[in-house]
Amino acid sequence: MQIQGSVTFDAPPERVWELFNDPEALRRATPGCERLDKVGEDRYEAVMSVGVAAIKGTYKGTIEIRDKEPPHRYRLAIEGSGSPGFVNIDASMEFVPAGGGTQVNYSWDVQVGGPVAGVGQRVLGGVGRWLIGEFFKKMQAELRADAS
Amino acid sequence: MATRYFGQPIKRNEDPRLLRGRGLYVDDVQLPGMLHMALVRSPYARARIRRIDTSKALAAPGVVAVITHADLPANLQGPLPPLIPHPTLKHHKTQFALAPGQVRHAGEAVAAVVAESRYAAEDAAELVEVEYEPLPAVVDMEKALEPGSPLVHEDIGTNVAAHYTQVVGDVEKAFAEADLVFEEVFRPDRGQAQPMETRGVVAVYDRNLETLTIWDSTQAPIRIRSGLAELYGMRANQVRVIAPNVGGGFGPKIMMFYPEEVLVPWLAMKLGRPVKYIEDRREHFFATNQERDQIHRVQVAVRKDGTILGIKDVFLYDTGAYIPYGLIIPIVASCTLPGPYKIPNYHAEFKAVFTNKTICSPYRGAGRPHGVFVMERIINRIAEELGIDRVEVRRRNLIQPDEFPYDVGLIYQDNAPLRYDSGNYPGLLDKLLKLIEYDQWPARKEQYRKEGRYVGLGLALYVEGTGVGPYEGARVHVEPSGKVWVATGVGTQGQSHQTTFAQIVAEELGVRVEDVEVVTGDTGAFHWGTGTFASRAAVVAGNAVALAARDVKAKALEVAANLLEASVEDLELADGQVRVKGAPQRAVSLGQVAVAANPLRGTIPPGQEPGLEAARYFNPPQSAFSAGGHAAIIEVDPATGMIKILKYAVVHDCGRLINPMVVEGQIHGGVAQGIGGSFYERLVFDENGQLLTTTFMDFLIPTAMEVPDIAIDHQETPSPLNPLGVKGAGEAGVIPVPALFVDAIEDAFSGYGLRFREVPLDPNRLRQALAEAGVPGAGSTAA
Amino acid sequence: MLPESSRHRIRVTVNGQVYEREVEARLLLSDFLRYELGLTGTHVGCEHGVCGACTVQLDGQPVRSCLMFAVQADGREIRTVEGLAPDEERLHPIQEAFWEAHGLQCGFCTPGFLMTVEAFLRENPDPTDEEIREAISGNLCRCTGYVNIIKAVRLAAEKLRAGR
Amino acid sequence: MKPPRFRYFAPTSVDEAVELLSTHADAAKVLAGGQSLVPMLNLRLARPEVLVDINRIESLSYLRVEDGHLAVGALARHRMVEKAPEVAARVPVLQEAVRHVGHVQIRNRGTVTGSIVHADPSAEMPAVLALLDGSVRVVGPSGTRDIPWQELFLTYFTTTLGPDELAVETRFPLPPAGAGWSFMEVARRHGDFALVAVAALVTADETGRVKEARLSLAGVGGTPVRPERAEALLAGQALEDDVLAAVADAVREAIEPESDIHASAEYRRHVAGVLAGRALRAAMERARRGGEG
Repeated sequence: MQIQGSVTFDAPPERVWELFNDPEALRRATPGCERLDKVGEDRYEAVMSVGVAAIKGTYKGTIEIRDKEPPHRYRLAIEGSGSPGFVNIDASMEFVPAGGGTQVNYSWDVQVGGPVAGVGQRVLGGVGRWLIGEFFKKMQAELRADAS
Repeated sequence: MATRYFGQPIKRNEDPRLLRGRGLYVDDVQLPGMLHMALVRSPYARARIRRIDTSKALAAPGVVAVITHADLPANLQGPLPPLIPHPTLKHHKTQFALAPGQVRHAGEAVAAVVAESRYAAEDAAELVEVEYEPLPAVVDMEKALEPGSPLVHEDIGTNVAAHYTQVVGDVEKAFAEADLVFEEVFRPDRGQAQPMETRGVVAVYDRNLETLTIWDSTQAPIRIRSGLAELYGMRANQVRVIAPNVGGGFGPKIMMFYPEEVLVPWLAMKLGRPVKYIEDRREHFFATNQERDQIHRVQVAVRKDGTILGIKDVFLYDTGAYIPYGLIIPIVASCTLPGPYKIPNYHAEFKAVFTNKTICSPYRGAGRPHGVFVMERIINRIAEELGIDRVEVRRRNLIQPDEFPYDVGLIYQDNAPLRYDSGNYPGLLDKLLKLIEYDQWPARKEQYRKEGRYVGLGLALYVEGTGVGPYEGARVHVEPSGKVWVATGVGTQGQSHQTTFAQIVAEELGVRVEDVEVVTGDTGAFHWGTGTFASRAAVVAGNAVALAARDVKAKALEVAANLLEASVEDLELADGQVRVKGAPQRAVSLGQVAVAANPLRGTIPPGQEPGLEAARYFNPPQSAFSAGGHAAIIEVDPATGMIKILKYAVVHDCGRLINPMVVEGQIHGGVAQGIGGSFYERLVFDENGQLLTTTFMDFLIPTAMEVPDIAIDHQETPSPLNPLGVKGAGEAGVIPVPALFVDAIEDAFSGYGLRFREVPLDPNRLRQALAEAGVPGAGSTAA
Repeated sequence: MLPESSRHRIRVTVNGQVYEREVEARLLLSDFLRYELGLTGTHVGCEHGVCGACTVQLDGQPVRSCLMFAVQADGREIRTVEGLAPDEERLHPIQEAFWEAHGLQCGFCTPGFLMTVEAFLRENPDPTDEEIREAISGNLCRCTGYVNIIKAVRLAAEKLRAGR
Repeated sequence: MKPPRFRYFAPTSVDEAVELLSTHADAAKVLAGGQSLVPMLNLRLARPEVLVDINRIESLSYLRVEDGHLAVGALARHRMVEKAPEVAARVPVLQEAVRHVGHVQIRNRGTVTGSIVHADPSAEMPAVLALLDGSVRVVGPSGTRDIPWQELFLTYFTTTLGPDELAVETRFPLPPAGAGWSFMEVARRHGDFALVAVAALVTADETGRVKEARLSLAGVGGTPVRPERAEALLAGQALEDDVLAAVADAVREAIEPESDIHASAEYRRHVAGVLAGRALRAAMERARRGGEG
């Protein structure tokens, strides 16, 4: 499943880059993220409770930031698994100057497996898109909160 | 004149129990102290297992045992035994009871949890921690053949399990001499039988008697019995397998072995308590065998009058992660392709390809729908290219009634020559055209078009190999009560054996059908045989029943001749009696004869066996070939791609009919499954081998709203190969449906140049194709 | 990690007989009928509310017993296939009709159909074929293609009307 | 497929239910008809620690026509709505829509309000709520409030209901007298979730032109959609082909459908336009007959 899009941030790429490398901001912005512990350079262990309505699952896994080219781009490699199945994400994030701000272009390759994939296909795309949208909204809020 | 039973639409003996809810399906077996098994299954299509930690699961409430591959005894650790070998099947890879360090399809069993209830077992299964190392999976069979593709079985260095070619005549010459040559590629996709009852196994071991009793929703209880005895190192008579009522089979319930069939009895022996496993519906989607995905690349050589000179079909068969069942499906597909047509030069070649998906084994039709789909699509292409009516093209290529036995020139799945025993294909076609009112169709279609409606007529013909060997047997036994008890090895999953076999016996012995009790699928009652599959039970077991009944009749006459002081020639069996012809008051009941045949005192003649009983076997020399034609009229809403079947007609020839009501029921059910496989049911895997359809919310079995009324006519060309003259009927209904379905849709839009090469279609695909072809209303600007 | 499951004492009338049992909250009504009461005529086909094999009547109306918990049936009346025939000798007219019309093959889905049809014909004693199709569309059958089931429902309606 | 463990409560009053929900908050789920929740429990995808079964709150089992609304209590089953004469007479589009919900066994158990707060974007009831500009009445620890549909649905299966709030009633404003209606759905099989569903409501003037038209769609995104521009286009128009073509375009612009294995986004977009036209025509036909079926 491919989910692509772009979001504009009201700050220069250097600042947005910083934000997208701040584990605390990432933790707060990630829907359902309960824990995000640094376990190595650009490597984190996470516990996330993700889902919609009653269909929630707790996933444990790792998040790795790869191929860093500050402040232009990096990749996020996310692997999580839990009783509803597993989620593997390979996300490319690009930070492009746009006016005075930054346009973040993202392309997420989301692979879902296990029970939730076999039952939820009807809504996985929409829910995935929504969750990613929520993440970027919250990151924008983080930026604003930081600025004020 | 005695009452006739054979050929009559008689009500079923099995029904009163089933109607009262008193059937015995595996899940109805409840034993004191019974434990329940749940399996931990891989969420990955291909992965190495790094570590399994069962400690938390073992500590969960109600848990009795948690088993991984390492806990299995040596005899259960290796690949499970192959079922049907073939000389060209070089890599006969088979599945494991529990995965040994690597999984090859999503849903493969990794660990087994045994607990006091299924609820507790599922709770604990969630606590088994498995650390996987996911590996790239191969899902698409064409990609599986590319260099550098991930390998399902690394040790063999290829994803090709087998490569097999059969050739009839001189295909190159045919193509050189042809007026018209063309090529097509056809892609039937994957589906599944989905009987309403999932699989289930219950086992109990008696330590004092050292006997193992197993209830199994299998189509082949005797083979399971023999195989398990061998696997566990027991005598065959220490193991009893009972396939009680089986809630639908349709092919996949014959397997040697599903992991659960091996695990449950072993656990029952190991734990000293009865163990039950009932597969749930979600598991069924990826743990029970599937079928149907093939890719056919076919070249055709034709003369300008429409006669076919040669066909070269090269295809891929997706076998999934293992190939226990061998090459039956692709061989049947190759052998079904020629159908009722004369194909003098034919090259049939296939590769069986491993992919990281659930195993394939025969599902009702077992390759036949593929062969028919390819052939009937070819015929339509010829009709279109040459401007000859599609029915006329068929007529010009049909095998004629005086050409039987007709040798197709291939070797069939039973390793015997593919030789049609009897038939009348032009007769079938004529009946079909009459039933669907083909002569009025052009005018009707024009009328529909005037009304702005897109309605098409599709038809398809097929020949079906049925009644394969090697053999079946039956024992017929008359009780002192005069009731007859019949035991045979084939199980029943709804095919009405308790009635049709009873009719055969009733006809021979002159007793009422309801006085004949037929026991099927219990190795404790009869322990020789192979199973119910491939439309064979009525042919192979039915004839064994008839032979045994005839022996009983002969014996009854002999014994009664003594009692009545008459000669055998003067006696007849009727109304439950043996009586003197023309003097019905001189009679003894069959029960009295049975008593006399098994006296407590006195003598019986030397050489005569005790009891009014006989067991016989029937070994058919080769398959018997049924045939049929289906036609349908289908309306399409081009704006939505939704369809409505306005009319459905079937003409069917399965030789002599034992019970027309039962045969028609088999056809109805097959047609419904065919409709499902043509428009509704598709198993969808993503590129990583995840099955996305694991509920009935996404795998769409037709309901009563989607299946039309079905008009049926019969033709009877008795088989000369067996005493009853019967041929099989179990799969007939499903075989031609995909072919006629797309034919009807193409006909509805004739003039737009549509050609469908894939099944199943669905509203989305159909509307897309119509939009691309420029059909009014289908395009994206339409309101 | 897992929460505790509560247990409840329930009193349910099934086919006219009162049963009192203690059940775990999560026990499905289908499993309660089959394993606690031994009424195995109610079959379980999908456990996600699509196939209709587990259809029983709750206070006279067909419902899916796999989508209810036994505890929810406390104080209610359940009717299953075992409660359909009037006695050991006779079948219910709907059962007779299914027999005569060959409306079943493997028999697994049959109890669910019978319970659906019984309620349907009470409400609509003289249905059209289209109404019959709609009424049974919540019950899947993989054997019969429905043709003979529809015939059986028609026949059952006739029998019931004649018996009135 | 057996549900995970949970604690079960069956309150007999709304207050008791709300108290339970306040106590257990996110850990609790309300069980009404259960036709969507129980499958998810059986599949172990939903795993609430507490179930608050409201089926014993008998006071919630009602249908009432009051102050210009059809008020549907939280325990009113689909079947009750399907068969109620007042629904047929006053809100016929709801009756037509409810027949598309599952099958009789589902409708005997499932509730209209439960379906709405379940917020499945392919479901029929939320689309009708949007069509009629309805609302849901909820009771929480701080009292009762009505949530209009626009504020209710957030996205797939997600509403603005608090975890301690109980939906007690759905309020469908009665359509104007003489309005024509239609509910049309394309689903893979009868009774399946809609690939696309369209509800239409039309009032006509004496000349047969549209006075007011409303459209509501399901299956075309995360929430039910009212295509406002399409509705505006219709005012004062006769339903000629060119008008309907423009309306179809406006409908297709207003939605953001997703692709799944049954239909592409493009298919849904296309069919939404097609069904909108068909539903409007059917509704207009009824409007011309003065709102008679």
